[in-house]
Amino acid sequence: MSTEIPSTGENDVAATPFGLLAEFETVEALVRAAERVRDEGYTRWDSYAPFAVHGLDEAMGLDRTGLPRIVFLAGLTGCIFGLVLQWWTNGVNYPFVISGKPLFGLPVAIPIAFEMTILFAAFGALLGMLGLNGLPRLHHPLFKSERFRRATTDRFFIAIEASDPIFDAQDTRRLLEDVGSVAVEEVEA
Amino acid sequence: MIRDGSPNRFLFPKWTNLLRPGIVIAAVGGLVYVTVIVTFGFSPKTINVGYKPQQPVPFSHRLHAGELGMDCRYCHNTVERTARAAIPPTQTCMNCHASVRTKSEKLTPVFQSYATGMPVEWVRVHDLPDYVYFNHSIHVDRGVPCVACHGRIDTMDEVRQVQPLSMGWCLDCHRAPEKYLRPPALVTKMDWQPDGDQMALGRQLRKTYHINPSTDCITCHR
Amino acid sequence: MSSMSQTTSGPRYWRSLDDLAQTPEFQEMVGREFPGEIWESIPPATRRQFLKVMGASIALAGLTACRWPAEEIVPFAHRPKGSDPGVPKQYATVMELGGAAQGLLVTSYDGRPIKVEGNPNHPDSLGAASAFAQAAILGIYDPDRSRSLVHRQQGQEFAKTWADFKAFAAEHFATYQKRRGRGLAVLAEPSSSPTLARLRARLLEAFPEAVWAEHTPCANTSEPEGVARLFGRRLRPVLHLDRARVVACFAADPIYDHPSALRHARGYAQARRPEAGEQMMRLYAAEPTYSLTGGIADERVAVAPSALPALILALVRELTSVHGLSLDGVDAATLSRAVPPAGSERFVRLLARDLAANRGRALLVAGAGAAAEVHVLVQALNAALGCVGTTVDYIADPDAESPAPESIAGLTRSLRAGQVSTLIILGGNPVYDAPADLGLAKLLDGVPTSIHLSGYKDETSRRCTWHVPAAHFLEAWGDARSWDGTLSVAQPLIEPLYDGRSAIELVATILGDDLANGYDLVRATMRGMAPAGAGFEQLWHDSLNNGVVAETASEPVRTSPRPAAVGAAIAAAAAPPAQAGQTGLELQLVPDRKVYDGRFANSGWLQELPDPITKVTWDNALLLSVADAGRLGVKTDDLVRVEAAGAHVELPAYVLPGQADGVATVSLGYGREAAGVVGDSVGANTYRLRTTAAPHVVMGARLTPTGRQHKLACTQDHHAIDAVGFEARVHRLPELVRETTLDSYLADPEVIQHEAHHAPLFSLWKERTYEGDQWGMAIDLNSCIGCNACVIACQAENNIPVVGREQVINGREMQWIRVDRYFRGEPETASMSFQPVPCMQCEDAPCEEVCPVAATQHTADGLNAMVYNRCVGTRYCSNNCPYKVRRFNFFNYHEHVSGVQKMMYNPDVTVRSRGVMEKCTYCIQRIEEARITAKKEGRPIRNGEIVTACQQTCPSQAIVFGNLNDSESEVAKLRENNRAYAMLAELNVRPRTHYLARLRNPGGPAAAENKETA
Amino acid sequence: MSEPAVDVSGLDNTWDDPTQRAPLILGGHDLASVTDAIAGIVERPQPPKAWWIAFSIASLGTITLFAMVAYLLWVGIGVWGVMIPVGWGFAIVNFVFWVGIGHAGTLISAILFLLRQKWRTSINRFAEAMTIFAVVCAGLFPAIHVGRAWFAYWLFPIPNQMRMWPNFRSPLLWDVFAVSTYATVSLLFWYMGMIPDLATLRDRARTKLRQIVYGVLALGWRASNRHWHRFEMAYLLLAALATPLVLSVHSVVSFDFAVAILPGWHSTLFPPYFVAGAIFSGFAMVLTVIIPARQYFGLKEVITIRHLENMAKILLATGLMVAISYATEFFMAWYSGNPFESFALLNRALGPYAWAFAIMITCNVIVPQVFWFRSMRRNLWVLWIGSILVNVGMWFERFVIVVSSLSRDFLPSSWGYYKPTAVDLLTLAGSFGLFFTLFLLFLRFLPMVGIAEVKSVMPQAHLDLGEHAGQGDYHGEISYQHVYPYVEKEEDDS
Repeated sequence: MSTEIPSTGENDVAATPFGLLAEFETVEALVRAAERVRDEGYTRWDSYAPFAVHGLDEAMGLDRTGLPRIVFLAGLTGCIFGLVLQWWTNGVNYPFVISGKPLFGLPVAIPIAFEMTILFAAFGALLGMLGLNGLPRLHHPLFKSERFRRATTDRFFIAIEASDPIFDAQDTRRLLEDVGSVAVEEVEA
Repeated sequence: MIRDGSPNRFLFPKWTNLLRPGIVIAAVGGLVYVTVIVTFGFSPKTINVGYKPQQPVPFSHRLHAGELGMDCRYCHNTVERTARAAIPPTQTCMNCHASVRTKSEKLTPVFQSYATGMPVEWVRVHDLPDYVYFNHSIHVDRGVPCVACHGRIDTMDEVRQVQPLSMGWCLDCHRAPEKYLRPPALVTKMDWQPDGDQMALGRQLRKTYHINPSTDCITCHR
Repeated sequence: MSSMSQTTSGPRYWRSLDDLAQTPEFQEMVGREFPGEIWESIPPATRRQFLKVMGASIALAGLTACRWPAEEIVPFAHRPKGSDPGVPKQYATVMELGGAAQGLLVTSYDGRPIKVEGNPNHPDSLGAASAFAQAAILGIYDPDRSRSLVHRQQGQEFAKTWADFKAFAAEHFATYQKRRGRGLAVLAEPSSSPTLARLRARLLEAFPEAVWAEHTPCANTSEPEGVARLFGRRLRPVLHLDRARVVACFAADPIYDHPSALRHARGYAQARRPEAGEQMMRLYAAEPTYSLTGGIADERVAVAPSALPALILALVRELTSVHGLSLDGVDAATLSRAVPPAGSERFVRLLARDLAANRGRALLVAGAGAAAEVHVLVQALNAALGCVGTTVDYIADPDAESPAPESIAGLTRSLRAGQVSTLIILGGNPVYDAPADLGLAKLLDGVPTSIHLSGYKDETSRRCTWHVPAAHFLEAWGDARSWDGTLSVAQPLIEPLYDGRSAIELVATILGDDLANGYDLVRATMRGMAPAGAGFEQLWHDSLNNGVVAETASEPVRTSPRPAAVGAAIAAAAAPPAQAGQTGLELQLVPDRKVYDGRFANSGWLQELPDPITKVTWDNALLLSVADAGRLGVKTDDLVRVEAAGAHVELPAYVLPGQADGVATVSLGYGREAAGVVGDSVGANTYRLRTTAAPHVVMGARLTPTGRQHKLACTQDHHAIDAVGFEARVHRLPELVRETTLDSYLADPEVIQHEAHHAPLFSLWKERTYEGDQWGMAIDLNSCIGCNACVIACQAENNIPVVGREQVINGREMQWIRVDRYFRGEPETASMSFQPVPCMQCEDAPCEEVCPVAATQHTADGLNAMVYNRCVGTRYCSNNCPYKVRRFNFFNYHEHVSGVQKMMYNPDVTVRSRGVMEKCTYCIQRIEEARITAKKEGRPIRNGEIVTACQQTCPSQAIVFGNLNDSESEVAKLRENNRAYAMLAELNVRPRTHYLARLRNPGGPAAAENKETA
Repeated sequence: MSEPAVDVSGLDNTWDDPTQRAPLILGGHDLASVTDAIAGIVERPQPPKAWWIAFSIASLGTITLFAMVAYLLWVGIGVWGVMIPVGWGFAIVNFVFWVGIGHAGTLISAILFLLRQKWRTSINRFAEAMTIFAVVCAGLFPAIHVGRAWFAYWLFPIPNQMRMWPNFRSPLLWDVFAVSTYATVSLLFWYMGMIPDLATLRDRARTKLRQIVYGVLALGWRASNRHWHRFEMAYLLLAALATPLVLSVHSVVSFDFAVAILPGWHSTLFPPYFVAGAIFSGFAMVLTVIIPARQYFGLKEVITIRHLENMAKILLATGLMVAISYATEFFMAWYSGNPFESFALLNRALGPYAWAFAIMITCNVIVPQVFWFRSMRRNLWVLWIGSILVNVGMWFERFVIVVSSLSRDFLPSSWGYYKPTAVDLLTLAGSFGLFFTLFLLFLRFLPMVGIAEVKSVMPQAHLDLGEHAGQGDYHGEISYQHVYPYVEKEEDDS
């Protein structure tokens, strides 16, 4: 988790632009460009594609996400909750004699404990994902770019944020241009 | 699609990014709110406690049970024998009022009833649902004081409900009667206080009288 | 006696409930949960059959959330001495049916009767009560009861008051005084009431030329006649089944259709206890159709009524010739020609053998259906076998000395002759139930003044110029004698709800008596009979308290049969039966086991009570033998047109195993037109087929299938069954309803335990041990006679609703305890088994584990509790109940409330709302009551202190309830009995209710192999 | 971008040439055109007439359903045919049926995902939607079938003044938890999968309203790869969670019967038997719905014959499983030697409900056999009719299990015959109305095919061979793509 790089733009200064946006036409171009940007050592940048491009993660050098840990913990909580709920309500708080059976039996408790595990874990997965991705976030500087609308259809982009420590208006633009982009534009914050 | 110059896209204003914290707060806050409303708003404590209907005769328990110090059982004389602590017949009132306050305006319904034989129509204050079968005699017999359920009647001018009379409330006592038990002889003593520790006394009484109240459903529901 | 004062102020006390039901809030709330209009959208038939009964509690029970409307407490102004509000009291009284009294104890709650039990002090009750008596509670609160006097002039009705009637009576009967009562006639129901007898005497004194006739449709007239012929005087046989070792019934049902039925049932059970160590009684029955007696008989043969004389003759012959019984007046020649009817040879042979072997311990009984000569021979044999004084006593008919009343036939003759100008009808419903050939209805129109005293504005009332409402027997003072002559005083439990008067009060009014109220009348009679001088008040008090007047049972009289009579009877019996119209069948008309002669037609409880034999509710069916049905090509439910005595009726057929060939049986009492909401047009009126000449059996009835159908509402459907189901039933029965023969039982007392074997049972968890009081029940199938008394007792005790014909057809009947009836053997000769099935209170109850809201769970004392107010109605528990003893409120069966009927409810039992499961809990309210009392008195619950409703009323004491952990309790002992078994034990649900296997006592090797069947 | 070596301009992608891999998307689509094809359906101003007709019929059904439910709550359970001994009738039958229908959705989206069955991408969105609507229909019945529906909330462990808790030993309670969990998780899964497509719709939207609505629904998704990275993981995890869940749900449903002691119910066979049946009926329902849908919305190139044929094969396979279950039931009944059990089964086949049993066998065992033949599998009419028949058969399977077992249990005296009432029938019909209403709304307003997912299996989604030869920084999927271009080895029909 520590290595997660929150992709935010909150701390942008109004004067400075958000960053530079480069458009690509093919997966290959995107991946190749990504590798370059990665190798240049940029940290506050991201690439965009209408679908999950295999290999792009490696190309960008992303670490494994901590989502599984969240989900596991959520699931564990659910399981314990399910068991305790059944044990306490039927076994401790108001015990009934039902069909002469013991007040609490593990086999009987399994189905509900299981369902609770799944339920909690599932919420963990969705909310965890949204949380780590900083979603929902309806406003974002990139949405100002008309070009960027095709990011969800058939075009591929790389955006390097101005807030990146080694960002330099000219160098970065040059870099983006010669990694095979079809267009590079500046996106204001 | 986009290529055929469609209008500029709608940009959500920046403040919409407060949506995320907003949702979280709303979710948590809403949960708390509902819980609070349900636990306190709908509980019998809120709904039923304090119910104080208007009675045909402004009979004052404070005066009779309190100042005059009449025993509950003088009027509610069936409480030790039967399930109900019967509302006394007009007769009982007249035992005294034949000679006391015979001119009182307030008592006209009583005098009329006595004369005509038509009953005085009191309004029930402590009204359990009809599927609850509560038996006064056994509780009184085991040393559950009147005050435990009816409160300090001897301080009320008009009787009002002071306990929720909810199932959970009944269970509290059925699970731990020692909190309320006292020597059966003293059940009607409204202001009685144990010399020592109530719990100690209660536990001791439980032992001597073998008081193990049942929490089976059929104890109260049939 | 406090009952009077209590009831006087009573009615005001319970107004509170009604008031509550009238308050707008209540109405509104009821509206919210059970909206009335919706019934418009339900098929009218369904709606019509819903019974409109419920207590205010129900709507409240449905709503826990909101604060219910203000409830008023309405205390007495003057509380009666010794009465605590909310504490039930019991009062002794009697119910008269068919001219004999049945002693009752009636529970009164705050001044309103809510439950009828038997009176242990009464010789003909012994603590039991018949279904009829139990249902009286529903009857008294019936909103259809007549509420006012009616005077009819030129077809117009005018409501009148008693004052009006008094005035009218005063001057009207004054005129008859002058004419010495010429033109005055009274038609009464036969009664054993001394007071009525006294008043009748006085009436005939005041009006010497008046006619006093009596009529009741279902009386056994042939027995008194036969007895009179034999002994030359009016005697009444009192039977002692308990002393008999051999009992033979000829078209008789002594344990059900007899004034002493309850006592007989008790005697039967006592004589059948193998534990008693004595020789077990053997019961023979020869009858045209199944009766309860036939159902429990060891040897039964189906014979047509017309064949009965031949059967008796054959028996007499066998006894005299083979067993050397000497019977004076026997004409050997005639006898030698006697041959037993086809199929009954074995029966006759065995019966004769047993009778001869048990002289002095035998008993023969014939029923109303049997001809007088049969009765003569039956009683003659009783005498010849030396049974008089042991198994049968003859007592003088209590009203033997008073002149015999005119018959209804005689009365109609004088009506036709126009000799009657004023006819007073004291109860009864002759227009409906008089023999059809008399045409009474028409004649009645010709009578200038006719006064009908009746609880309902019934068929007769509608044709009389005056209708006067009768008081229910629980509303009136009176007196009556039991079959053995014991006198009882009937005291009212409540003031007349609808301003009714009793018969004696009416007669007194007519006589212009100044003391025209029942209380004084009865006391006057008692005074007359009381031993002279002091102690009358004491006697009076004791009589009311005990329900019987001490030492009033009639003494047996010494008597001897007249040989001439025997000879005549044999001659008559030998005469070829009058086979009028050889073509048709013999149509047997019998009183119904539920509505009797029709007087109970408006009782929902009785209408919905499954007939013990056919399990049919809400209808009377045409019972046919398998062969006859085949011949006619009809199945059960097919409508058949029955033509007899120049009239015709359409009835649904019911193919009954064990029905005699050539005999069709229908019950009377249905097809009422003026019974009330419940009873109107239920079934078909078979009185139309009845004539004075042939009241019981109509020869040459013609049956023709109509091709149409009428679905019979059976609670146990045994007919539309396929091969698969049939086979399964055949295999299961021997294990479910276990029985064996006495011989094999004596040979191996453990034989019952070996009848079923299953894999060893073990639990996946440690079974809990049950300390303290642990309730259990044992039902002795050897004693059960299947009489249904328990069913009604339970219905009354537990506020069980009536659901109506449609719902029964849908399989939604509500009775908590049912009596399963199975047939075994070939359809022609099938034998019958009864098995009462209440909730088994399983220790590992399968219903409990499946309830998602824990609405049914186990109590500390081992009961399978059902918490109505917790139930959400998933019906899962019922699905998982192997005994299917749970009942569900598919609708709000207490929809429409009549203020009066709310009073009937047992306040100690919740009235269940719609959508709630309900079932037997061993009368938990009684257990709780006893528990609390015991605690207050600081003692354990006594053995036998708690009695369940079904157990209390069971005539043969087949049901035993008690504490299984108390080795002294009878139930604990019975559990150890080697006849005891648990039904479906292999399921390991550990039922708390066990059965004791039935022992059959056949006279010889079974004719046919005992193969189970339906 | 290189074209597949075979001509795919035609619509036949069902050849079985081992050297060639059949493409999953036909008609030579590129990323843009495929987006047009799918998103276009939602964007066109007017749906086809067929949609309107279907919708008006369906919503009529929905109205009937609600009318029936209102009537039921007003009057009482008695308006149904249920009685003693048959305490459960249509309500529970419908419940089990609808839950079963749901399963195919989860199966296609989750299990096939884990099995890397890429052909799922064209149909999984569709199937998931079906799951949710089916569960909605299913969830209705347990709620209304109780006698006092207004107290149905007592089935949930809510603290209350009575201090009462539900009885956790009751299978019915397990049901409550299982089904509600299932509904929730399916909804999450469905929605999450849809987020990128909602973003697509947002970005393509012309009207402000659409932009706002889809914008909000898309939660501001901007196709960032850092997001995709976690998204994929979350999707994988949800799939991994949904798989055991879907198996558990119908197992729990089967416990309602298996845990009871009733002959014909009390059987350890039920869980697998029910799950197989559920998948069977679920796939049948997918076919029933998808065949007309692809027809009318011009998606023949995305949902190809191959997809349909694969489903037909699954139908055949699960059909056989069900058949084996039936056989096993009878065998066990006989083998156990338990007279009650053997009677229950005998009664099922030959008793009063033999007719229902016959329908069940015909539709569930005999009908699927036609799918042994390829020509039949590819004949849309046969497929469609067949799938409908299977649905009928599966409904009757539940009817047979519930009703025939209840109608004749231990004591012959309490046997009875259950007949449904008009209300029963109308309620069943109405539930279909509700199902299709929701479904048609889905087709109208949401992308019925996962656009992003479809793209990911298109040639354009994959790196070209050679260009990165020697660069060792590809592993996993990528490097493996180098070896077999466009050939997903792990994709292997059924």
